[in-house]
Amino acid sequence: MNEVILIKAFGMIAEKIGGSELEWKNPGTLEALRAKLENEFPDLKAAKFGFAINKKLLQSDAEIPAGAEVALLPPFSGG
Amino acid sequence: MNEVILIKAFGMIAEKIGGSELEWKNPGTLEALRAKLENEFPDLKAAKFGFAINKKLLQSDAEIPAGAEVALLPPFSGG
Amino acid sequence: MEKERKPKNIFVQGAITPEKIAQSIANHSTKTDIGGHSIFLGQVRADEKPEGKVVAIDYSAYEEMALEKAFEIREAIFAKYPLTCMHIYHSLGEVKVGELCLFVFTSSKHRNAAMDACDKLVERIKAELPVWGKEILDSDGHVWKVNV
Amino acid sequence: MEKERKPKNIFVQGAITPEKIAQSIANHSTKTDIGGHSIFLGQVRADEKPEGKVVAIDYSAYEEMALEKAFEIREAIFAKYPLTCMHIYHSLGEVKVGELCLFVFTSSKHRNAAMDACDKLVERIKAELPVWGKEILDSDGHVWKVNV
Repeated sequence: MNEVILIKAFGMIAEKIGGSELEWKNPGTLEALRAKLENEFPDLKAAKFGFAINKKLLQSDAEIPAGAEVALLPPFSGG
Repeated sequence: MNEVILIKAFGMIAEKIGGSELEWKNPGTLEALRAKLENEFPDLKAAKFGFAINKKLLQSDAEIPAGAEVALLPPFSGG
Repeated sequence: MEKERKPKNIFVQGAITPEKIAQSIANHSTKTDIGGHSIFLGQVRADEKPEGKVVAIDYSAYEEMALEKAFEIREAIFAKYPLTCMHIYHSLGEVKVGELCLFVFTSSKHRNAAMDACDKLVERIKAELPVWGKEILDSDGHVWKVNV
Repeated sequence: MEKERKPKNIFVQGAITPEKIAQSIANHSTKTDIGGHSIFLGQVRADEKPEGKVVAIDYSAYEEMALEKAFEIREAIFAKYPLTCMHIYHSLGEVKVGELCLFVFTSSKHRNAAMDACDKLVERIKAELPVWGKEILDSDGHVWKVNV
């Protein structure tokens, strides 16, 4: 089982991270991932962003499946 | 005072009258004009139309001023 | 927006072309306070009537009254919605099926004003302008268009 | 209308041109059951920010997710309104002030379905598509666009 996840960052979040992709060991849940991200990139503490797992938006905490693609999504501003 | 009025007919009404302009002696009111038109052109009895005097739509009977331009307006169907 | 507005001619002879629409859109690129444009286009349908199939609509109008009324509608819509621009074009004469007979174009800083104003304009144009459509049929006859 | 619909690419590189819009309109002249088209265009505004004046927006997207979501929105709108056609185009990359970044186009037999569907589509596109606008300022800095 692939316990590595692909993290994709967009917009302002990619800017704060200084890149658009990370490969990390799966921290298990979205809340755990958020804590780990904020620890690694303190700028993210003040930033607003949500998650999508395998391209589906998630509004609350959820388990991250093995090998998942997890996206960090700041508020949308298309149009 | 010019007691002749210019009658302009449009759309289906012009078709029933067989022309788009008439010059008539002023019959005094819109109701009198309608009666005179229906007498002259019996096809108009079954037709739906309203009046404008000098380009202003009138929803009820009204006096026709001397020299007025009176339009016979079937239901609008622009667009 | 404070300049005086005068009645403009809204009528064009025959169909309204996609190129005219593109040109009208392009003309707004210098107005950099516009955030949204709303456009409505009326297209002639090949309706089936008991007497035959529609192949074209021949539009006529009481032009002077229509222009006065269009101006009145235009002023009322400008007073109600914060618009940057508003354009109305309606065909006269023959417009074939598949061709465009009405072009209504509103622009504003934010999208809602443009959209609401465009809807309202089309509604009022259809209800209040003295314009008539004669639907020409493939049977060589015609029927008078009725707006529902 | 019963044919299966698949996700389409809605993204175009750079600004959407008036010529593309004209071409898209012209493509509908053979669909003679259409009576009304509703179009919304988003245009980049030269907004004044505390940090400078906007000169362009640089759009990026989570493309795969955006296309899936656009397809879902498209299907929902087709299910709700009796439409003949629906087209969505959104820019990626740089779009200068005065240029167009969004083109939404709905067509139907009667005007109300086209207009209501167009409004609803624009609302959902802005709220639900993972797309971001970086507003480039004349001060060489940038701010991230916020949809209100």
